[in-house]
Amino acid sequence: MAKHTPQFMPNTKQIEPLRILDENGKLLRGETPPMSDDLAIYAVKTMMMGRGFDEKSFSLQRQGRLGTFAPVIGQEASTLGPALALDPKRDWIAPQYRELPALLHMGLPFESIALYRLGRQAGACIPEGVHVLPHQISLAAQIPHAVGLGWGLKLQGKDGVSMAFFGDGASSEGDFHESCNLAGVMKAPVIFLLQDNGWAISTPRAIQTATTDFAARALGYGFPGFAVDGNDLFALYAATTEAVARARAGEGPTLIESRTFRMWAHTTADDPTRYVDPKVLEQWKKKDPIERVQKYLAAKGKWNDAMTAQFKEEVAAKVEKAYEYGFNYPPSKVEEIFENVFATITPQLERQRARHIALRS
Amino acid sequence: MAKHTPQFMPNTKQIEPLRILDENGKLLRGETPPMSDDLAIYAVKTMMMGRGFDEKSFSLQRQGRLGTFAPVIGQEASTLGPALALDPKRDWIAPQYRELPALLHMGLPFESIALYRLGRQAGACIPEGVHVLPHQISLAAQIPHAVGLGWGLKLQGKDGVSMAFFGDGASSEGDFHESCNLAGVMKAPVIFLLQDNGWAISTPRAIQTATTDFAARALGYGFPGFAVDGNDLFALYAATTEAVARARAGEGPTLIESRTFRMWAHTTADDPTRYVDPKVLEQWKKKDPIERVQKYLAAKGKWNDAMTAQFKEEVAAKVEKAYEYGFNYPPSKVEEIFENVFATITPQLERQRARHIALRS
Amino acid sequence: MPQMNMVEAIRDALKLEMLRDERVVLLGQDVGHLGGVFRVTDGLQQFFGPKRVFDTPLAEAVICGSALGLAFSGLVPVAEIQFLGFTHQAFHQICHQIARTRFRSRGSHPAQVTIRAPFGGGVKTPELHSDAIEAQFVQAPGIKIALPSNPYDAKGLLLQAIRDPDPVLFLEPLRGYRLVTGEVPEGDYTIPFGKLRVVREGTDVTLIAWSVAVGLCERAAEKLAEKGISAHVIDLRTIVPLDVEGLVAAVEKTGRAVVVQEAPRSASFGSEVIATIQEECFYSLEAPVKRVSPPDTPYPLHGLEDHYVPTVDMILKVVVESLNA
Amino acid sequence: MPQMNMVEAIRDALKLEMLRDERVVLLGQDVGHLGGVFRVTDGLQQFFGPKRVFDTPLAEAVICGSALGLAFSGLVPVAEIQFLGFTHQAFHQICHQIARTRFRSRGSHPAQVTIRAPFGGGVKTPELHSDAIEAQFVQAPGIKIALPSNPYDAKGLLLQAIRDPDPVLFLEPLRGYRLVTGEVPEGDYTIPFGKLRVVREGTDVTLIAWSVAVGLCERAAEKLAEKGISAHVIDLRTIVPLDVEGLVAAVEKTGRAVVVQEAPRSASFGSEVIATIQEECFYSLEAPVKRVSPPDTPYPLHGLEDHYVPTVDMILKVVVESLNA
Ligand SMILES: Cc1ncc(C[n+]2csc(CCOP(=O)(O)OP(=O)(O)O)c2C)c(N)n1
Ligand SMILES: Cc1ncc(C[n+]2csc(CCOP(=O)(O)OP(=O)(O)O)c2C)c(N)n1
Ligand SMILES: [Mg+2]
Ligand SMILES: [Mg+2]
Repeated sequence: MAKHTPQFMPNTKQIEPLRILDENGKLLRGETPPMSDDLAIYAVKTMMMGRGFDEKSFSLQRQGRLGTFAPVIGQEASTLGPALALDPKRDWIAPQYRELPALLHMGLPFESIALYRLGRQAGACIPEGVHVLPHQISLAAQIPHAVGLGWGLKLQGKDGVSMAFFGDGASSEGDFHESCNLAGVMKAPVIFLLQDNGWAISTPRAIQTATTDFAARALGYGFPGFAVDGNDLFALYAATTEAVARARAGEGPTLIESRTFRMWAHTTADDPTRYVDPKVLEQWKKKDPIERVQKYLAAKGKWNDAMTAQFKEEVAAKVEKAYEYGFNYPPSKVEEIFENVFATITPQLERQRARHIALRS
Repeated sequence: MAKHTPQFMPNTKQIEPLRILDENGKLLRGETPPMSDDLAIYAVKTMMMGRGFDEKSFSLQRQGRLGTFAPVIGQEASTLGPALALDPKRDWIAPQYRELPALLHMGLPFESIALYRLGRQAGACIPEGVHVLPHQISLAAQIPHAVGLGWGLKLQGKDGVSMAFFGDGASSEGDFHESCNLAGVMKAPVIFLLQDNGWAISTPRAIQTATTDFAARALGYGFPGFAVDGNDLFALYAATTEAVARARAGEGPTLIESRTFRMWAHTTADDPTRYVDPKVLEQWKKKDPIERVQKYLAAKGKWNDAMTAQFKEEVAAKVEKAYEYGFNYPPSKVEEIFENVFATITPQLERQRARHIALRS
Repeated sequence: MPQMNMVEAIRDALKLEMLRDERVVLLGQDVGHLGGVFRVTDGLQQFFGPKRVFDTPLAEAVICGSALGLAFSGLVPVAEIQFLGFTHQAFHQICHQIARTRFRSRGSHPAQVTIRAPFGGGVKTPELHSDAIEAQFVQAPGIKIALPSNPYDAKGLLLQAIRDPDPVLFLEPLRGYRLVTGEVPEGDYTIPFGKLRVVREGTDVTLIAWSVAVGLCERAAEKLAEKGISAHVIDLRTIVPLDVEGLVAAVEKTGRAVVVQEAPRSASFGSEVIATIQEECFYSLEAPVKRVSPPDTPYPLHGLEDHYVPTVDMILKVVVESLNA
Repeated sequence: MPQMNMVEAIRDALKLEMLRDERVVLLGQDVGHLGGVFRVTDGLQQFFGPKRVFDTPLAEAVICGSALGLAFSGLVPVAEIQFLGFTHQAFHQICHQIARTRFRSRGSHPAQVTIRAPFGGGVKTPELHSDAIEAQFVQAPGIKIALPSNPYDAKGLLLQAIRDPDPVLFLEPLRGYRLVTGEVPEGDYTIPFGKLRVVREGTDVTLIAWSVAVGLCERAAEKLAEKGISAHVIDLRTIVPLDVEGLVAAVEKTGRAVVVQEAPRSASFGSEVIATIQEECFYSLEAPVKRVSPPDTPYPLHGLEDHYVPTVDMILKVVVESLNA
């Protein structure tokens, strides 16, 4: 019998990601900077804020003063680059849990994040006007919300775009697939921002999926897939800017695969030395996403080490202040348990409240 | 800013499916028959059995004597072609609900199917030695089972392959995605047999997904995807045979997209005249999957109209007999509710049984 | 007043509310062009256009999850899940996301989302179409659950559900879809959540039910009346919130109670009703409160279902037990 | 006898059973190389090799669904879901597939599958890690549910679970993981399902619990003893099957009962316990059976959790109420 070959054969090797800035902060041949120096400076500062906040939080957590959280260290460009392509006034972000710089760009205040990490219900509230969906723990569960949100904006004739962040791990969940497929059908203005940081806790990418390219999944939903160097702020910004333009123009979603690396532990509860090869970690250190932009700006005389040191201090002070606020926040009250379960507490729950409080006092 | 293009751009038009036999039963240029005439005759008969059974069932259902079921009419080759590539002794099928010819090939007796359609618990039992997973109603839910089954056989050093059937509609479920991805990682010997019959009840393919090619989804999981003419028994058999060979050789899964058409109602509860364009139906009638093979055999002098008529009668008699058996099957007893909930009834359930029966008598 | 069956009453509510509030959109499998597999949404896509009524891909989790996103965008979605059993595919989206988003976000991201789904036995459907799994959602605080038993309630409760600022699971009894008809006012009216309905006044025993079991209890009450036994029948209408006061009053009235349901016995809403009665009006009870329900076994194939679901006869027997206790 | 904590006892059971029965395989997120996020499976992949212990992609539905397929192939899978809350992503696979496959196939395709998952409050985990949702699975007939409260039971119940021809949900209390230690025999032993354990004999009031709440009840009993009140404490061990006879005997002994649980109040397993007691030994009750449980609200962020979960003090108050009733 004659041999017949499947029309779709998997790549044997990963496709080259989009790169604009090399590891030394130099523009790659033929590339022009996708953003102004001012925006690049803002980006450096925002990334440093994210890193500074997480460094401080990590040490507080180790002192037992905070709950578990997922530090962004190493993924600052991967999260902020795409967010910079959004307009915080009309666009939205549906975060996973490791996107601090992106959330800062959208306007979420340090104080709110500090409260959340302190396990305070008040920290769960997303302030009015901040276009960020609620903190999410259930992996991939926010992706359908991002689709509905983008689709709904479009139905109402608004030109907003929604961006869902999620990890290589989360991309294995059914919610990812159902969301991409629906967004394709509805041509919803959604950016699927898949951060492949090499790990889902201790599970390496090779066990997460056999595909060479997450971005290839877009073909199965009928929209474009873009693989991007996840430590290259410029590449991420450029790719996302184009995706946002398409989405706003009614051309539907884009899947962006950002190839980055988780430089710290998964969360404060994790010990990555049990599974991360120190050599690989060392290699990624050389690709630091913040330093790269700093070098780019330095070469143009727009940034220097003194500025780094000074801004670090500024961030430290801001973080300090945010946690001060958090630590001094009025203590939790049992009544809070009953708030925001429903718009108005039901008589049934009111009975339970009375009973619960009586038994506790 | 320079323009950057996503590496993965969706096709603008559907890829040509594999075809071997044309609509008039002629081999396409350059093709050789993938199966012997004897096997083709067996296939014609098995497809006719499937069609005959469903035609009879449909009329019984309309008389109110049967529960709802999903007729295979139009998809006989799409279901049997892939199944023929399996070895019923070592391979397995995880069916959706519209694969009667495939199940007959695997050895499921007419009597069992008749009982199931009559709503009898006894019809739910898959006879010993028949390598078919239980009847499934929950769409896509059987796909993970097929993956686990194939993977498990491989772990035990057996060379069996498992094949999951599911529809274009079911392919939108998260279970499809999670299953393909896991199978890719484990290189499990699984064939994902996606029957795109144009509809999920009243939902057309265009609303089911925006992709041109379901088969392209395989790339996102790192294995081959094969688009096949779903009314061409030879093409289906050839493509699946190659996929089975790869799976047995330890090379992992294949996704096969079978492009066919649902010629009858979704189920006996459905009225397709509300949504199927009669012109399109007319076009597909010309592509009848059984006639095509009959013509092929007729040209070789191995089949004729008299044989068709005679075998139809044989099938009718067999179906009659199966339903006779079903109608005469001893009446359901209340005790059956308590059977096979657990391997051994628990004392708790025994109490409930006594109570339930007492209240009913 | 026009006579309507349940399907018509629900369609009427959807249409009215879509006319009144242009933020309301419908989505689900086959709800658009076909008008739903039970024709509940028949004609609505044609009437309101394809930007108000959406056929979706076959994927329950994203139907529910995107409904929440639609709500975040400012719309008021009403999603249909073709059969309640298939909410299990969307269980995380309903219980963890839709039910909790108000609490999770401390009020900043509520979910004005309605999820409709038919369920219940007696109409010879395939597996998983009949399962009465309402209690599973009761353990997911934050979502309200309405279970109308008749066309009038269906319309009024659905109008309330769509307008309710909280998410609502709206469960429609398959058996009552076309069978039960009744008078339904033409215009707008709502039925508040958490207020049970006294179906029939009585003095000897209280029959407690929701959804399709209410009809069973009514028929049982008629038979009991023939024997000179006066049954007080209540329809809970919503199980979240539960009308605890109404329930207590109804039980105290007779001192005897029987709960009737289609769900398996253990950890069902029937269990909750008994627990509540027991805690709240223990001293008024003259006999143990009993359940009439299927046992803890899966819903069987349709050839067996008549042996599985509660019957009027079972209710009669249990009432007699209660009276003799 | 060696002292073990819960994590060690569970690991010991897994290792023993994998040695005894080579069909046993483990799968789940991070269970392999890392040995689980709580180190429950620490060293097992290294010991048994990568063909017995599998790290999987992050996808609960296919972890559970493929476990069923592995069972169909002749293996005996033990799947871990990282936190019980995430079984919701696999709810359809657990409730519709694993729990029902024996019934659906009339015995031809049973599921010897164990699903392990930790849960429960008090350790300041993120959202959805603490939720006590055991009752939702009780409404899915066909799956057994074991909830050990101590290392000895954990080992014996897990060995029983893996060998049980029926599927078992094995729920491990996070708070007890490392905190609670106890003597655990080295070799093989099983604890039968459906037989509760009398934790402490008493005569005045019966405290009923499972999982981590058993420890709470023990502490409450000690305090009560100081006040001269003798509490009878029972640990249900499995809630499916429920030891109805044992429960009835334990309640009849004292005529008063209090159920303690971490799940929200309504339609919980506590409701079932009360309903069962009420139906089975109504006439022995001297006071209404009460629940000590969180209210019908979601599990809050960790800054609030101490206000949410039951405490020893709450139990004491409710016991006093019961005694005064
Ligand atoms: C549905 C669900 N399953 C499991 C978990 C437990 N968990 C938390 S983070 C994590 C790994 C996530 O990996 P990835 O998506 O790659 O994101 P990353 O942490 O690398 O940023 C797991 C398994 C969860 N939170 N939600
Ligand atoms: C999980 C789930 N959702 C919804 C349904 C209801 N339903 C039964 S068949 C069907 C359409 C299936 O379409 P497809 O997968 O293309 O298979 P086909 O009927 O065309 O063979 C739907 C929506 C179901 N059975 N299971
Ligand atoms: Mg990751
Ligand atoms: Mg189809």
